[in-house]
Amino acid sequence: MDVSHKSSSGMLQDYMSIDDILMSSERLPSVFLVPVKGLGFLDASTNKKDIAVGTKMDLPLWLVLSLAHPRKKFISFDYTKPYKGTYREILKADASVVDLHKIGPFFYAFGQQLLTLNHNESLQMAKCLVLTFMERFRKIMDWSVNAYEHDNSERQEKLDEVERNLFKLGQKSLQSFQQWEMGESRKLSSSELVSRHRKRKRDMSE
Amino acid sequence: MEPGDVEFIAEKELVKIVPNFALGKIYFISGDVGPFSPGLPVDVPLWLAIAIKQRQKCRVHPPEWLDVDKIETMKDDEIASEFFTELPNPHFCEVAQLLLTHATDNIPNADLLRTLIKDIWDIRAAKLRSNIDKFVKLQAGHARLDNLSQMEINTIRPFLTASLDHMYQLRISQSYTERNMSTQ
Amino acid sequence: MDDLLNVSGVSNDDSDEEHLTAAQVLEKLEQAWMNERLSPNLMECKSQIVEIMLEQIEEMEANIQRAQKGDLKISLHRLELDRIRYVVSSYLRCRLEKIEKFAPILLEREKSKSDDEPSKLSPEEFAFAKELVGNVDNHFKSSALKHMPRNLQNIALHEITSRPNLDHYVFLRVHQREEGVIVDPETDDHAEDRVDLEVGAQHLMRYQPIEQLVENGAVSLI
Amino acid sequence: MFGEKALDLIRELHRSRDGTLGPYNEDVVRQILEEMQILYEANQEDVAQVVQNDSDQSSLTAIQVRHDSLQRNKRCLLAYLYNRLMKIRDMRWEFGSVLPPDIRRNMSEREVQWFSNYNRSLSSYMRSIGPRGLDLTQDLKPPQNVFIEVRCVEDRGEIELDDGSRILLKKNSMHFLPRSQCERLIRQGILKQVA
Repeated sequence: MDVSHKSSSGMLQDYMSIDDILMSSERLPSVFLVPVKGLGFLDASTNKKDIAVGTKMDLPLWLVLSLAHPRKKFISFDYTKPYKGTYREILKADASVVDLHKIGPFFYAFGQQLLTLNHNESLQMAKCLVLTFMERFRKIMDWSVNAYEHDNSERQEKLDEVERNLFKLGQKSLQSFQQWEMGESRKLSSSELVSRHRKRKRDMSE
Repeated sequence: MEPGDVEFIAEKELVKIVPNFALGKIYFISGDVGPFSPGLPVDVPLWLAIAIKQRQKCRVHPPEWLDVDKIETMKDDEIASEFFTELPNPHFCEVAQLLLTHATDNIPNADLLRTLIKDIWDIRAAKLRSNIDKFVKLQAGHARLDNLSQMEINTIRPFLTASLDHMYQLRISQSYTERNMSTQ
Repeated sequence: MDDLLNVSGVSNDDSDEEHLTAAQVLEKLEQAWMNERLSPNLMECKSQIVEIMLEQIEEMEANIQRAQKGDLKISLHRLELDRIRYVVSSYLRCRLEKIEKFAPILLEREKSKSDDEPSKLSPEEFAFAKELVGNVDNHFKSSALKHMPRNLQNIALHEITSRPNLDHYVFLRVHQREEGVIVDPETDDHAEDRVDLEVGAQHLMRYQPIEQLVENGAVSLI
Repeated sequence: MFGEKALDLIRELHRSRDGTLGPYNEDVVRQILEEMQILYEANQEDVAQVVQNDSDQSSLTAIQVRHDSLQRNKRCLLAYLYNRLMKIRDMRWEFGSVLPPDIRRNMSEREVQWFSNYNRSLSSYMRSIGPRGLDLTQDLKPPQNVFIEVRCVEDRGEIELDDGSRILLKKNSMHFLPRSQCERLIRQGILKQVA
C-alpha cells in the first residue's frame, strides 16, 4: 500500500520522491524577459557573458516554476508539444492508443505542475488530463487483470509512469490471488531481497 | 492486505463438524468451543475444523449453500442480475475454497463446485470492472457496493484505489485551474 | 485441566476494557488491525488492548508448558496462540511502518496538539520515532548539510517528509447510521455530494470525510 | 545547467529500483557540494553588488537562478541520502541485524553507523512490547499450522531448537518443525517450506 503517494492537494511535489525529482528535470521552451548577469554560459548556442532579454532556452521545470512565477515573471514559457492544441485533439480523438510514455514519461504529473503556472491554455490542458486518464482507464484495468500474456511488456511501454505503477499494482494483486487459489499464499518463503542477493552472487561466481 | 489475510479472517466463520473423539469444552481466548462427543455435530470456527480434520479426527458438514443445485441457481441469478447478488456468506469464496481444499472427501461433487464457483467469481469480476469504469467516467466521488465480498474487494483494491486517488488529483488540478482563471 | 486453561475472564483495573471478556478484547484488536492496515494515516494506538492480549498469550503459554505434550487440545491452543500473535505482530508492524514513514510529521503533531487530544503514539512508539528522526537528522547533517553553505544547512524534516494521503480511497462497512456525510467537497463548487451511511452498507470513498467515524467505530475499513 | 550532477545521483537511484543498494557515490556527492560552494560564492559577490547598486535587475535574476540551483542540489542530495536509508532500513527487515559483507561494502561509513543505530532503536522498541517483548520481524504471514514441513536448501550443520533438541541441517534433508522455529531460516533461504 502506497499511502503517501502525493500530498492532498495533488499539486505539491514530494520533496524526497525520486519520480518527482526526475519529473521536474524535464524541460520547457522558455524566453528570458529580463537579462541575467554572468550566466551566459548556460546558453550553449552563444559565448556571450550574460543572458540577454529574448534569449530562448529549454529550462528544467524546477527552474521554470521559480522564474515564471506570476510574482517574478523573469521568463515566459510555452507548453511542450503533448500539452498543446494539436496533441490535445489527438488525445481527444482516441487517448487509449497514444504512446504516453514516449511523449511523457511523466505525462500527468508534469502537466499538473504546469497548471500551477498561468498559461492561456491551462483550462483546456487541465480538462485534457482528466479526460485522457478517463479514456485510458478501462484498458489499463483490463490489461492489469489479465494473466501475463506475451504482449504485456509491449503494452506497458505505452503507459505513462503513473499508469505503469497502476498496471503493476493490478498485476501484483492478480499474482497473489492466483497464489492464493493454488493454496500457496500462506506458505513462508524467503525474502525477495535475500533471493535476489543470492542469485546475483551465484551469477557472479559462475 | 494479502489474500492470505482475508482467508485468515474468513477462518473465523463457524462450520459444523462431526468429531470421532470425546473431549470436554476447550476454553480458547477467542471463546469456548465444544464439548466434543463422537458422532455429535458441533459448531467450530473454520480454522479449528481444518486443524482437527487434518488430524483425521472429524468429518466436516459443508454449509447448506455449498451444494451444486444451489450454486447453479446462484450462477444463473448472477448472470441475470444487473447488480451484484447477495452471497450466502460474506466470505463465500474463501470458505468454499478452504473447504474444497481441506475437506474434499466430505463434499459431494467437489470438482463441479469448484468450477461453478470460479464461474461466479469471473461473472462478478467482469461486472465489477464495468461498474468501475462507469464510476470513473461519471467522475463520481463515492460508490455503494453492498454485496461485494472481502476477497473481491481485496483483489481489486490496490489498483482501484490508486486509480481513484490519481483521478481525484487530476480533478483537483482542474478545479484549481478553473478557480484560478475565474479570479483573473 | 479445563480450569487451568480457562483464561477467558479478564480483569484489568480501572480500564475501558475492564468489562470485556478476552474474546471481546480480541475482537477489538482484530478490528483495530484491519483499520490500521487499510487506513492511509496512523490511527490512535490501542496499547491497552495489545497489552491485555499479550498477557493472555503469556498466561496461556505458561499453562501449556505445564500440560502434557502431544495432546490434541494443547496443539489446538498453540494454533490459536500463533493466530493471535500474528494479529498483534502484524498490527504493530503496520504501525511501525507508518511511524517510520511519517515520524517527523507525527512528532510535530504531538508537539502542537492540545492536551485533551489523544496521542496517536504509544510511549514506546514515541521513543522509537524520536530516535529515528534524530538518526536521520544526524545522517543528513554529517553526510551533507554541514558541508553546504551556511544558509542552506537548516532543514525542518517534517516539512520535507511525504504526508499521508488523506484523500486516499477506502472501502468501508457501516456499523452506526450517519447522515449527510460530505464525500466530495473540493472538486464541485455547486452541489456538495452528500451520502447517508446506513447500517450494514458498504461504501467506496475518500478517507478524509470518514476518518473520525473509523476512529470511533461507527464504520470500519474492509 | 546547474544541478546536472545531482540529477545523475537520482538517476542512479532510479536504476536500482528493485531494492538493491549500489555503492555510495562519494565522488559525485563531493562534486555537488563543490558546485554548491561555487554557486554560493558567486551569489555572495552579486549580493554585495546589488546592495551598492540596488536597481541591477540582471544581478537579481542571476542570484535567483543560483539560489534555485542551490535548493535543487540540496533536494537531490537529501533525497539521495534518504532513499538509500530507506533501502538500508528494508535490509534490516529482510536480512536481519547482520548484513552480508558485499552489501555493507556499498554503504558509507555514516550509513553503517545509521544502520547500527536503527538496529538498536528497533530492538529496544521490540523488547518494550508486552511482558516479554515481541519480535516483529517474525510472524510475517497468517499461520495455518503449528508444524510445517521444510526441505533444507544448503548444508548448515547442527542447530538447536527452543526445546533443547538438536537437528542436523543437511542439503535436501526434510524436517517437520514448529513454524516459529524455522521462519527465520526460511526467510534467509536456508529452508524451504514444502507443506
